[in-house]
Amino acid sequence: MTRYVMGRLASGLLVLIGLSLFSFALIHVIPGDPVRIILGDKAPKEQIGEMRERLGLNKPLVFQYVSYVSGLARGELGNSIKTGRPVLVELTDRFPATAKLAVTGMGIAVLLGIVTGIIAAKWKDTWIDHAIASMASLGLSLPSFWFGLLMIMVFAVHLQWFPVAGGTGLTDLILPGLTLGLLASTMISRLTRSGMIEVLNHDYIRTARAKGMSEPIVLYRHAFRNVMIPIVTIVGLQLATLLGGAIIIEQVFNWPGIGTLAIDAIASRDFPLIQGIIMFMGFVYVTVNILVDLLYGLLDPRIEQHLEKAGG
Amino acid sequence: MEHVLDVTGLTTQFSQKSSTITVVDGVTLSLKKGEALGIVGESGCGKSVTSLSIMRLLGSNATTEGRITFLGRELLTLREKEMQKLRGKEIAMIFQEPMTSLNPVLTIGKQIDEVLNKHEGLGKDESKQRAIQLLTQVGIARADEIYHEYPHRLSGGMRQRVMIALAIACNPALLIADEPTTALDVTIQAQIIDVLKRIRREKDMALMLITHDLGVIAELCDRVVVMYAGQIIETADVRTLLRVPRHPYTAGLIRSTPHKSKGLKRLYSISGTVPPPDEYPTGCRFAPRCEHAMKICFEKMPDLLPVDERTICRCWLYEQTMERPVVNV
Amino acid sequence: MTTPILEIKGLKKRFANKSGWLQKPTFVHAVNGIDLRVFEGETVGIVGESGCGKSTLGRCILRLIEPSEGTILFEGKNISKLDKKEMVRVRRHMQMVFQNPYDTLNPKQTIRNILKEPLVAHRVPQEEHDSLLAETIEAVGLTVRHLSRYPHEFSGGQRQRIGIARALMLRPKVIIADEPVSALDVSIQAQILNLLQDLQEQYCLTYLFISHDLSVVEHISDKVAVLYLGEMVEFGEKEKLFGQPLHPYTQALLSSVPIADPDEQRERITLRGDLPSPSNPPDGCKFHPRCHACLNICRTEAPPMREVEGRMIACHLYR
Amino acid sequence: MSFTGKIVPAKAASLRTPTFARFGKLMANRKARISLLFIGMILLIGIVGPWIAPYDPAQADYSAFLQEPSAEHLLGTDSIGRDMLSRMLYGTRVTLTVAVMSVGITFVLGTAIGVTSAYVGGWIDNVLMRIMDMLLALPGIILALAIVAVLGPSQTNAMIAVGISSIPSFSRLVRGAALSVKTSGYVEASRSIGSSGRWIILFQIIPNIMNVLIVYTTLFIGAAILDTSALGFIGLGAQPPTPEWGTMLNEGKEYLLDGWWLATFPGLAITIVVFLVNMLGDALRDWFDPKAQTKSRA
Amino acid sequence: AETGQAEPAAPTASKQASGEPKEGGTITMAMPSEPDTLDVQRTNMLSSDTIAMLLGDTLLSQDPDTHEMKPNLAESYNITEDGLTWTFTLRKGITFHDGTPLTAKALKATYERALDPKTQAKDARTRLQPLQSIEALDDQTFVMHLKEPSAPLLLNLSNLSFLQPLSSAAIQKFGDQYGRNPVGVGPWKFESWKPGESITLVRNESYHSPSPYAKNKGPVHPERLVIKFIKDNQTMMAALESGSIDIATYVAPKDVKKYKKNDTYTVLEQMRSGLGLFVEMNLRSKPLQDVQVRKALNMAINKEAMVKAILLGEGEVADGPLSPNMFGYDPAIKQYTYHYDSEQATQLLEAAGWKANGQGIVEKDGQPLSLTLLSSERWSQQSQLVQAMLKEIGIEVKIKNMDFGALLDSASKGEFDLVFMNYTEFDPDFISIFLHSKEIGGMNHAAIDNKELDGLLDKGRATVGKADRQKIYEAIQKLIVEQAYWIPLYITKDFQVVSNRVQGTVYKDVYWNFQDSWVNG
Ligand SMILES: Nc1ncnc2c1ncn2[C@@H]1O[C@H](COP(=O)(O)OP(=O)(O)OP(=O)(O)O)[C@@H](O)[C@H]1O
Ligand SMILES: Nc1ncnc2c1ncn2[C@@H]1O[C@H](COP(=O)(O)OP(=O)(O)OP(=O)(O)O)[C@@H](O)[C@H]1O
Ligand SMILES: [Mg+2]
Ligand SMILES: [Mg+2]
Repeated sequence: MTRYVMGRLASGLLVLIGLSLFSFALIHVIPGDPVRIILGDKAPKEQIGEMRERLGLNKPLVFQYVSYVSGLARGELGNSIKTGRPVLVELTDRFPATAKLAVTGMGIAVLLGIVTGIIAAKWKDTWIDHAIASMASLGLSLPSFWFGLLMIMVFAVHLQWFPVAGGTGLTDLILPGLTLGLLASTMISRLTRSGMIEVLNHDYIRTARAKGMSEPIVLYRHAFRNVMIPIVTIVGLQLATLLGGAIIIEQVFNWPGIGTLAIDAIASRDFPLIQGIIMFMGFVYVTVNILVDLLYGLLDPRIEQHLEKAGG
Repeated sequence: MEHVLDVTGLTTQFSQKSSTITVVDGVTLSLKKGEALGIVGESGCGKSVTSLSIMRLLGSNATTEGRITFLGRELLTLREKEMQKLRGKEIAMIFQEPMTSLNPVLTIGKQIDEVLNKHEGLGKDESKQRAIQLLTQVGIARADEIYHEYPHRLSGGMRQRVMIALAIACNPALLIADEPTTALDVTIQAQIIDVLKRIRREKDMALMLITHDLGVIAELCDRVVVMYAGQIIETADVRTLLRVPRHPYTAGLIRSTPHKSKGLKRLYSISGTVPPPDEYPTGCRFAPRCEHAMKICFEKMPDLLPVDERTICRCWLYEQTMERPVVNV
Repeated sequence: MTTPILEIKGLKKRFANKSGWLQKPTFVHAVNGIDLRVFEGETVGIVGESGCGKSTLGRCILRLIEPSEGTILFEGKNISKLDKKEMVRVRRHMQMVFQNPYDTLNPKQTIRNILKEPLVAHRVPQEEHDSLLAETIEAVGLTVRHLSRYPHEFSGGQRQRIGIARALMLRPKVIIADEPVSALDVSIQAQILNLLQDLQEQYCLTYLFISHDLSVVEHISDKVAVLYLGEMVEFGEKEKLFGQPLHPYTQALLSSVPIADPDEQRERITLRGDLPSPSNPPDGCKFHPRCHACLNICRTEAPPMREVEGRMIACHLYR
Repeated sequence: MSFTGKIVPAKAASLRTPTFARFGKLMANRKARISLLFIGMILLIGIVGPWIAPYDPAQADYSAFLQEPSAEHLLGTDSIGRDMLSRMLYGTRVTLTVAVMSVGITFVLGTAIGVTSAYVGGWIDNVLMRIMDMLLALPGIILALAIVAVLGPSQTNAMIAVGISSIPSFSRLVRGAALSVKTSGYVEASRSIGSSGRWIILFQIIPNIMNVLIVYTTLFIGAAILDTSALGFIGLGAQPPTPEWGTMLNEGKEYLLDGWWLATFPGLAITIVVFLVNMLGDALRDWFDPKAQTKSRA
Repeated sequence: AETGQAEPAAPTASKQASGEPKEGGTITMAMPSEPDTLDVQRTNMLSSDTIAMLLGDTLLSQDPDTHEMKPNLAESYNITEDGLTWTFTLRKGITFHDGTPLTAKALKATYERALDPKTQAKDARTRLQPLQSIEALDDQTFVMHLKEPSAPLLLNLSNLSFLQPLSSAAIQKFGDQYGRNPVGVGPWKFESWKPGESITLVRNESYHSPSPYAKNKGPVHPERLVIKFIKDNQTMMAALESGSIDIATYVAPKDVKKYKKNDTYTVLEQMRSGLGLFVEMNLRSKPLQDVQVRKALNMAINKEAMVKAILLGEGEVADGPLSPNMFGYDPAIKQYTYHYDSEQATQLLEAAGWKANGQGIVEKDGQPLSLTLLSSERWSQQSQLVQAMLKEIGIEVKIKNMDFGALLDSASKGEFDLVFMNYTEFDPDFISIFLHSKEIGGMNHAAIDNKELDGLLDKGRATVGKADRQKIYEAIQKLIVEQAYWIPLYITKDFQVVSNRVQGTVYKDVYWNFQDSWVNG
């Protein structure tokens, strides 16, 4: 088990190293001069050269990469070009908002997705199943940003139930959280449904019924627990992505999270910040995935087998 | 003797997208208290569907007709709640695939406790005690450890023992075993057969054993039902059936086992294959493969009629005469 | 004495079970030092319980998986070190029939294409294809009409015939049949066994016949090898081995087979416990924890293969 | 006695190929029928759109800015007075082209990577999959953003970005499918015969994962339309005046409060097309469902 | 008039400032972008500038009516005849928010910090370039020695928050973190900053030094000022309508119309100093080296239509490089500038050798006239209009959209034919950055190299005398129009929409003044 965790950590590290290379390479091929952005359109030529020197942008690439990675190893992500603050501070400042949104959204999504999924599976091929399936397909087809805009128009502007892009308080959370939750629930709902239908065909479900177990017990104790594994996988993946910033939704709702930070950083060519965000997203992804793997162990006693599959 | 189970004219159909197929066609059989009845037949002939029909465990696309009387109760008209009370308590069932028949995420203990709790109302500690006792009964050493194990840690043979323990937990009047040993190795199969034999002796329950292995039947059963293409074609006590099979199919089946052809260079073989349910021929369903087929066999379905005092058979060969046919084994 | 068409010496196959790339692998000794000689025209049966390494043995011989140790001689020539190209040439003479008739035919190809594949792979001239196809398909009891169909249009028995036809296309000398009848019903099983015997006569084939069904092996084989946990415990002429099994495991195995005759019941030797895990086998004789005739020496020392009463046996009882 | 078994009069005997046979079944599926019908119509619009459009989609009418839908402009005009209906009609072709081309990129590279990885195995598999892992660790939109940042925003680059950013997940799915085929009996049989690796990939593996490929490709087209429009939404998709729907939606979002029609029509169009494509994907999945094929009795 | 302003930029105030001011309450305003830092010397962002002015104050103030420089934080000031020595006397009794007094030494420290390269000061450093040295004679007296006379600097001391005095004690105390803990002398004190979300200011209870134009001479009335950052303008408008914010800033012309008609909102409107949009023509590009072609392009653009389409009429057509509210603007430019006349444009092209071909594109020596227009997402409408308009005289325009950073980069490297540019500035000297030959490779994207122009620009900067300076800039405008270096397109107006919950708010240039504001209910 510890060996397994070590293995996962090592491969996570590999992903991060890969990402550091990727992000480093990336910013060097992105056109646009960061210095000009820092100094703005009023800066005369000499000042630009001076700044470039100071940021080390004149040094050879290999040198820049090595100094970047050695910084990473010391936990230093450098300073944001734009604000001059440490990238890590920029990230930790924004992370709470992102986490709040991600957790709320996923909470809603999981609840809604699982309930509708089980209902649809239980009443498979009835009108209620079709209704849920249609909603889910619709949800999967909606451009998330458009859906977000519609939510704002309806609930904030016309009905004025919720504030628009106010801050990060509880009431501000409702709309983006709901938007995210509704959209993400569709995937979970479909997965739960198909998972339940599949599991309900398994031999051990027949065994449970043959033992005289009542239908709710068969559904929840015997079937649902076995569906948890794929659901946890997908929820984990989605959560990992969202914790790295729900880019589009954050953008639509002006949510001060990592996602908006990322778009701003790319737009303003804030190289250290872009690198930091990429590394951060990778880090969150890797961490959440390892946690999800460990969670398998709690959900499924056949952990060895699953770990094998996951690690292979 | 008292009948535990009486099945009359059991017909089960599956509705598919565009058609319905009749998979079990007018099966009639009965089981006395303490009796062991074997059901044999080739793959797809409807053995499992018959047993699942009795348990009412088929999906919603199946319709079952006929009468199933279990200890005086009519199962097909029973409410689902009542049926649930019956299953696991008075009729229990073991399945073919021990590897997949236990819930992978629940401990062995939990899966046995569940039954005891539901049907016997046993509390936690009592049921644990009973469960360990049951596990020991089916020959599991270190039962108290196994109690806490998850199924994947157990071998196939162990799992099948657990399944048996589960089935006999409430001393059912009838145990249906659907190919309980098919997936196991011979040495393990022998162990399971021993357990089943012993349990039956101790609990005095009726056993309905489904298998395609005549050897297993010979070891465990009193009476045999042979099914072909959804129908019963022959019923007899086990000795009679194996010695003097009346139906050409039964005879062919017995003759084509290598054991019976010992010393012969070539095995006897029945030509052709079992037709799928939607292509059953009119007339006798075995006629296209039968060496003795006559004209009438292709035109009209023979009835299941007594051939002599010990055998009931569905074959035109015995329609006129009650004489013994010349079918050598 | 003539040279055996196929000879196996000290064949071993270890599988490494790895669950992560940092983890120390655990090893499964699927085949653990097997010696076997097969002569032309013989049928050698391999029996044993599930997981004892029968399939692994078969695959190693064809080098579908690379053996870890040991040599394989085909017609006296060592083929265990041949490179890919040369091995392809050897495969022309050794073919395989598989257990699961539903899985071994590509559902997307016609029977014709399936049967042609070996001809293409071995560059058999185009003009010979049609006659070979026609002859072979008829030899297995089907007709040329069937060539244009797809596998799903056939029953299990028919598919197994096609699988056999495919193995026959190149007119090999040796056929390794891995449980070719296990998935089939009794009546179909008899048809296939008969077919295999007919073909053996017709094409002068040598069979390595793998099965866990003792009565099938008894019926078809000339010689039988009994495997237990990757090792051979007994090997000899069928009549001798079935008539008077010497190794306690063989004895138990034979007595476990249920006999379809209520009056012919025998004394049964019921083995204790389950097959041990191949990744963690017991010391000494691997069979000793389940053996009814276990000696003290069995616990510590693995018995060597000896010739006893005209057969090979690995047991301390026969010293 | 001969061992000739009587041939089961195969049900499908009259059908030439299984694919043909089952196309009928596909059309029996209501989902498939509906989605194919409407997708057909949309494709038709994509083809004839330019001819039936009442106006030039790039022609600004300085006197008719931001007009509500009317008889003259059925879907209104946009902020610089272009006819929305015409733009929508032209946009159909653009949007679909972008989606299909980007999925084309995904399909070709994803299949190549997935199949190679699965069949070759070993360290190549390991390296390829680690790279895919790495790319998966970034949200697709960030990856796409990065690619667009490098290449600059344009329709082609959006296409490339969307295509590349879905390669990791596509190739993983393909690899999974290919792996299960690789361990199947017929691949082993093929190896035992002595067939070459290329033969096995081309004639054994690819045909048998074709159904999976088709289903995934269809579903990825839906996702590609959404991704492209998301890129358009943050201004990095097709560039104006190209009437790509996502770009139009982006332009429309500036007028949410007083030009509802600008965002509504492209938004609806995207939703409908993605919905239909996904529906087709679902139908194809049902159609290809292994359970619908001959029951395997392994 | 010495200032030559066509339209005086009088501060606009909420018109319904009636009733008695109330104490307390919170004003919530939204801005489209978040400051990078509130260390005024290390930023050049408009949002930082705007917020910093609430936290601090300027040395001088400009009379809104006469454009006369008046004292502010400085009690008085004196400039020597040669324009090289400026002496200021500071007001007594002014303290920073941290309690330290505002002294000549503090000011000296402030400006020396800005000039120190280690500070990495941005705009502040650029603006202070003319400084030679600074001297603190006593607590209240402060002398600046200049390298050369500089007209812009004097204006900047009155209208740029970047040059406000800073507390050395606070800078010492917070070090790198000063930008997140700014300390000034202004009416508002910094309270908190939620990154990506908002900045909160509280009133400075000990404030007593407002500009002479304010009625309220003590601390401001409202308790708190919350500045939220909402990038998307539709979201900002939605927030305003739902009552989440009281003030929406930089409202797009298209959105402003309905608030003008609505009684519950006040629209503060102001013409922006500088050009809202102009096109630079790259002189490295062969066809554009011909002044006739440049003139043709100028005439092909229907600026009125653009103002109507893009600004919905809420802006002005630009005739030259300076906006009418800037010092130095020449009203006569209306006469000699180019007007929309596509026929004449076509003739000019023909004269230059560009003849229409079959596809309606003009060509010369078989080469069709096809120009790449570098544009950015924010100008997508504009670029499409320019594209459509130039098409009419047979010029094909290919739009290349990039984000602004990349655009600046490409423009500096000269990788374009046409590029959109804008500027906001109060002093005309600023345009030299686009036009002076020494900025080639920098902001002189078009590679304009005109010795006469260079001379005029240098002279304009060094001339402090108003009338003389005006002449110089009139000459500059004439030259630029004659050479048709730019296509000036339009001048924008800034609109701020204030909910009537907030009364008495003043907005001028880019700065808010809440001295006389109060919150209703
Ligand atoms: N749920 C179902 N829907 C449709 N057809 C079914 C269903 N279950 C079984 N069948 C069909 O009914 C027939 C009889 O099946 P059954 O499982 O009873 O056979 P069996 O005799 O138990 O065979 P085996 O020896 O393979 O277990 C088969 O043709 C099978 O395909
Ligand atoms: N590719 C593999 N990787 C790891 N272990 C394997 C592999 N193939 C087989 N084994 C292990 O090797 C042992 C022998 O397997 P093999 O398939 O040869 O047994 P068998 O005798 O053919 O069994 P069966 O009767 O079930 O087919 C088993 O324990 C199996 O788990
Ligand atoms: Mg069955
Ligand atoms: Mg095997």
